[in-house]
Amino acid sequence: MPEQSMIAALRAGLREEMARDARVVLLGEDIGAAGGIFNATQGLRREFGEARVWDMPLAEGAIVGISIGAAMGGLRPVAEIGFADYLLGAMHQIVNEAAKLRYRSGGEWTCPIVIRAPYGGGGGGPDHTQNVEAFFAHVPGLKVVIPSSPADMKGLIKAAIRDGDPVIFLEPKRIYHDPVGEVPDAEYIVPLGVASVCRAGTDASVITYGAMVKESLAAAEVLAAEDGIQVEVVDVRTLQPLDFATIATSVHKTTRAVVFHEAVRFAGFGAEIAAFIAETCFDDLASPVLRVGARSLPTPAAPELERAVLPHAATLIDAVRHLVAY
Amino acid sequence: MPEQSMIAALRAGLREEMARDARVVLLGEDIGAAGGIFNATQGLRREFGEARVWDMPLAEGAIVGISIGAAMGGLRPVAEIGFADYLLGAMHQIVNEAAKLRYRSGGEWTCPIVIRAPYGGGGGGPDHTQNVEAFFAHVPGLKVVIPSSPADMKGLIKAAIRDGDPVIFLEPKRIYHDPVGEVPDAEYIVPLGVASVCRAGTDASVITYGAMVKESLAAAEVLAAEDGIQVEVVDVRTLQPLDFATIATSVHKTTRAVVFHEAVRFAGFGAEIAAFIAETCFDDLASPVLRVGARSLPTPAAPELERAVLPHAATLIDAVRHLVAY
Amino acid sequence: MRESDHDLLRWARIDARRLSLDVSREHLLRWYRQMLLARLVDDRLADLRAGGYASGGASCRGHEAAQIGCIAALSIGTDFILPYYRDLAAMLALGMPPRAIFLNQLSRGSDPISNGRMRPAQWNSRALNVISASGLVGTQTLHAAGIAFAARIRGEAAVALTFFGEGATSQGDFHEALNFAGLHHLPVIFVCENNGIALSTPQGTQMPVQHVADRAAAYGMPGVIVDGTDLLAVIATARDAFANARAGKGPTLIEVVVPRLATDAPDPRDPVLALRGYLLSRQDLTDAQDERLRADLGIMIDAALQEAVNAPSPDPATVAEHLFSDSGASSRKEA
Amino acid sequence: MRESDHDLLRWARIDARRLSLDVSREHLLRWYRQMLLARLVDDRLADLRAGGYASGGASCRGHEAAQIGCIAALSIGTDFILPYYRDLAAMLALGMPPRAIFLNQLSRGSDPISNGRMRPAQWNSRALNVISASGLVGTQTLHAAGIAFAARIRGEAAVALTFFGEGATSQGDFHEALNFAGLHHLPVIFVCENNGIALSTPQGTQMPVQHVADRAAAYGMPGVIVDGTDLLAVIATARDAFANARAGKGPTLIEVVVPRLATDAPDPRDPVLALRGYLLSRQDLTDAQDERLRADLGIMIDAALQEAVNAPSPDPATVAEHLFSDSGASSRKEA
Ligand SMILES: Cc1ncc(C[n+]2csc(CCOP(=O)(O)OP(=O)(O)O)c2C)c(N)n1
Ligand SMILES: Cc1ncc(C[n+]2csc(CCOP(=O)(O)OP(=O)(O)O)c2C)c(N)n1
Ligand SMILES: [Mg+2]
Ligand SMILES: [Mg+2]
Repeated sequence: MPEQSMIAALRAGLREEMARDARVVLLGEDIGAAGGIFNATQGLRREFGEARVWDMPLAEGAIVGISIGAAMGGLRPVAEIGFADYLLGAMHQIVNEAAKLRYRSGGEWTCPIVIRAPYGGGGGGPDHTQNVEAFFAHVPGLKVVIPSSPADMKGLIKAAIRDGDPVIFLEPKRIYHDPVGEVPDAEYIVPLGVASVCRAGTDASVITYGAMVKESLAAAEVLAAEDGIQVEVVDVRTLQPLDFATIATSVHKTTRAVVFHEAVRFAGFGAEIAAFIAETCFDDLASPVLRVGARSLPTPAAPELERAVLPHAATLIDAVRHLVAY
Repeated sequence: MPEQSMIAALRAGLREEMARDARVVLLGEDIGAAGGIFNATQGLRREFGEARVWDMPLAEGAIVGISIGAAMGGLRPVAEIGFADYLLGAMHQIVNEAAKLRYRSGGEWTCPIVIRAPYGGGGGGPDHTQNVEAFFAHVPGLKVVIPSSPADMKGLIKAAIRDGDPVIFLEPKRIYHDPVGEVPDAEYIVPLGVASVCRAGTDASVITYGAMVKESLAAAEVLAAEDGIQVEVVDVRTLQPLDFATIATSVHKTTRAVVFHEAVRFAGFGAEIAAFIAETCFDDLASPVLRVGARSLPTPAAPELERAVLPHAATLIDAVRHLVAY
Repeated sequence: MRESDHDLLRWARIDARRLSLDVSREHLLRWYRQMLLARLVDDRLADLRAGGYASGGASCRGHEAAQIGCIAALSIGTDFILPYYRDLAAMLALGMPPRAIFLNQLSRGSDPISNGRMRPAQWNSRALNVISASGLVGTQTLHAAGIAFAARIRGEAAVALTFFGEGATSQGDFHEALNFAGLHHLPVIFVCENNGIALSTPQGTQMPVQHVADRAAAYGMPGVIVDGTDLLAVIATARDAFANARAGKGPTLIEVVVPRLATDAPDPRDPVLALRGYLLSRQDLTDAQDERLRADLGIMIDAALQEAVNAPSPDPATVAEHLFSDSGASSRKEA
Repeated sequence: MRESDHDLLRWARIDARRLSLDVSREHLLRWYRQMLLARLVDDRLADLRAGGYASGGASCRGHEAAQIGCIAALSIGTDFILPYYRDLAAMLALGMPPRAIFLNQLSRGSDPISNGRMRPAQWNSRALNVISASGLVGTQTLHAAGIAFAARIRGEAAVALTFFGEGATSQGDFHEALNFAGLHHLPVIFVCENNGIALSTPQGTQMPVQHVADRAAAYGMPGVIVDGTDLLAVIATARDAFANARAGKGPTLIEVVVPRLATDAPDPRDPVLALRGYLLSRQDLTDAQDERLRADLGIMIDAALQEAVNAPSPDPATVAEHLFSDSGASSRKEA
């Protein structure tokens, strides 16, 4: 199998779906000749023509609102928003319109759109690194997907495009180029709603997603080598639908859980996972469910400051040690 | 002490602060002669003049964005948004601008604005009843306040207006007229960040806020009368800052906790409270921390359907019984 | 348009010849029937609200000719309609049955507009190509641009017709929608039903220009002002706009100037009276025929209302339906 | 403005007499010094970026006269400036020291612009009344309207001057801001630095009108187009706009048409060369004086850069500062 980066796998997934389904069109700022800020759409206009890849005016609410209309008009729009922070300018269209169209029309109108956005840390400062997943996960009618590996990136974007409902597809931009990983040659999709156990373990479960999967795997190696602790790493892959069963099964086995994400810990999506575990696995738990996330601060631009706010492998290692020693 | 409704107490609070501080101005749609959709500002234009109460064009992003500018220009704007659902159209200004101004300017510019909005169930359907508090509680730089009684309404709006930072002030519209309650005559504020134990109890803690406080108190009476269960009801009053200590003290005493809000349970703010209790009070807990909230659906307009989606006293009673029997 | 302009405008100057419109008696009577139907249904809705049997929804009184004139120019089944809450007359003219309106107003389980899920008047009908209306003012303008965009890409003949009030033009969505539609010459018709007031806020407190149509130039599209109580003038204007849209000449912003009539008082600006007067003057209608028509419509409407009153409330067991598609791998349970 | 118009425009027609501008040699030399300073700092920033020592920020090359001309017309300390990332020349002209620019570009702990918290060029200075610039395109237009609104209510003389690119005008915020400012005749000056392109997207793919200024009419305000490479023309235009704003006559939309110059090649549209040519022609400057000025500025700039290079990185212990006010009852710990 060929090795690919996340961004190459994304591009390949977009390309396959565009080739498969003529209704798939891309909309975004500077995604045509320029190929997008992170080159996700590079070459796609040349391959599929101008009518399939649209450079949009600088207005994120419009990109989403027009995508919603285009979906009702029979297309399968994939909207790129340059940074997830810009999604805030489209919240009314996403939350009040896209999420509710099917429900409010008794199923008569639907909104099969994908809204893709690079997100999270890795430089950019308070308004270009926000972890926005909690906003969307709370909204009935939206699906929320966050890939962590090249193979998942490709399989999940394809599933998202084929899905009949609005999907918020958040791409951890700091790992666009790393990890590189094997991506199957044959056609495949990764279904929404199925978590992945990335590493089996017996002593503690780390429930995570996105860029923190890589950090978790790194932490697991350290904990195995230095402490003899075998950590099981569960990548939820989709926040909505959330694969409760896989999480519960893992915690039942390990009796200990840390929920780990890059987003601000306070009222972050990790609270849902932790609250779920604390309720459902109460009798299994040997120690409290811990959460590791960012401090309650904007993410500063200077690398030294960003590191002081966002969590990383070392933060997780401390938490797991604390948990096992509890 | 005179008895007042929530809406009357709110109006009284606005009025006192406008009288006290000439920098306080009100901005919103139809708040002048019309007095706002729920009459929160009725009579204030007549009393304070046109320059203090502004009917704004129909654009919520503009109401917030202009308030932000006005705050930097030396005013203390209080913006009314007709329904909290319309706040989605101002998210970029609230989250990317208001919340970050002080931080990004190293404290040189500040944003002392209050954004008030009626919110939650009680009729209105999917786009006029949303419980939006989780969106804001997750954002560092914002404060989030939700009053549940007339006395708190007045004391909290006054504290919010005097606060030096942006405050999202969410008013449970279904209880604007009920409960009616005593409101002190003398000048007072209710400080942000201090929870209130509304009812003392020994057997279980209900952590709640907003319109669900009344439901909790009703449930507590039923549980006391029918089951001999003494429930302690904690109204957090402000979600950010959250009074962790009062919550922990209560759970330490009762050993059992239910977190109860009207918002969708999944990834709601209750998850934060539940995850906090599950972590911090692990050794105190006799049973799992339960959460009661709305189903993962938009809130339909028909009363029969709304009741099927939103939680109420009966839902809480079931949860407490389950918990105590655990 | 300033508030006072409403008084300066001269209403009810209906005249097919002046417009060089070739309309038959059958056409005129069909439109008159639509106007009357809208008025009579609107009256019933007002009664229901006054009686406390229903809440929500807004009267279309005064807007009938404006709405029906635009609908008269479209191609039903091909074109898309993106209405707002005030567009009762448009819905009835399209063929939405009064029964549906009443079931919706009373939030019945068999409400075909939203299954009892939305407040009244958030119109919707897949069969009629009416896009489900949001309760949020202005958002549909972007959806209209998106539908027209899809039609362009798919090579379909559809035109998107969207309605909104003058208050809605204060929203950024309006700007973004007109910009995009103008940029790509999309087949959209933006109809602003300018009644001079948004809830309590007069136009002069919303915008610094006299006419909404004055803004069309900023988007490279024609802006047309038309007396919205003159059915034939609206039809002529809308037909031009549709012809342009279908010919690939792009969008039009039509400002239909209308009065917001009180529900109870007769008004010289009333578009129904105006059309009636015109028909009488042409001898296309007699007083007796008019009475008969009203009586027939009244009987039909009352039957529809009775049916809705008797219809059962929504079944809570259905509340989770239609949140997501349940097709394929991503079907799911409620979280 | 379509892309090709840039070529059609005739640059560098600076002439004080044509504009009836009464400017002294001292004024001209001060402005020329500001233009040169901006150019030389911009060059250093380009070097830093090219060398991988810094990321972020955008060159102001070609925009200098446009920015400096507007700043020349304002009253420092009274008026507010709401810039965007491209406004380096405006900041320098206001008096922001090159040291601050470099500390900011290198995200040093003593960065006075954002304490190392923002990407470079999100300008800010309380002392200079520069409002902290967002990284989000277009949002500041509403803040400018809000500041002017506060000035109106408080009876202060302040004018809000805001800058943005032509791409920013696609945002709904732009529409809402101009609508509000026009509605209440607020003292705001909206300056669109139209360089014909937004990242990779030419103006012709953003909007269907030739000039951003064509949109001013939709907001009841004057829209003025000015050659942004002609410093004196910009000054004359900006002075008129400030005079109107101060006289209570409301906002102006100024479109300064500018080239986006490549960093390395000399260009006939270069506003610095244009002003230099004018000064030489007036014999207000000699080649030798020009060389001397550049050398002096270079030395000063290099010292500032060196100081910034040597400055320490931000101290992580300070990261939580300035999230909230810590005054009063609501002071709080991090959640
Ligand atoms: C985003 C949003 N903001 C505010 C409202 C509340 N609201 C409903 S109708 C209305 C006035 C609309 O006026 P206009 O557009 O002129 O339409 P009209 O009712 O006069 O036909 C307002 C402010 C809303 N529904 N949505
Ligand atoms: C809300 C938002 N959307 C998109 C971007 C990404 N972005 C940054 S600059 C830019 C182009 C701006 O073009 P223009 O307004 O013409 O300014 P110029 O750089 O040409 O001076 C874009 C799309 C952003 N920063 N914020
Ligand atoms: Mg109106
Ligand atoms: Mg530009």
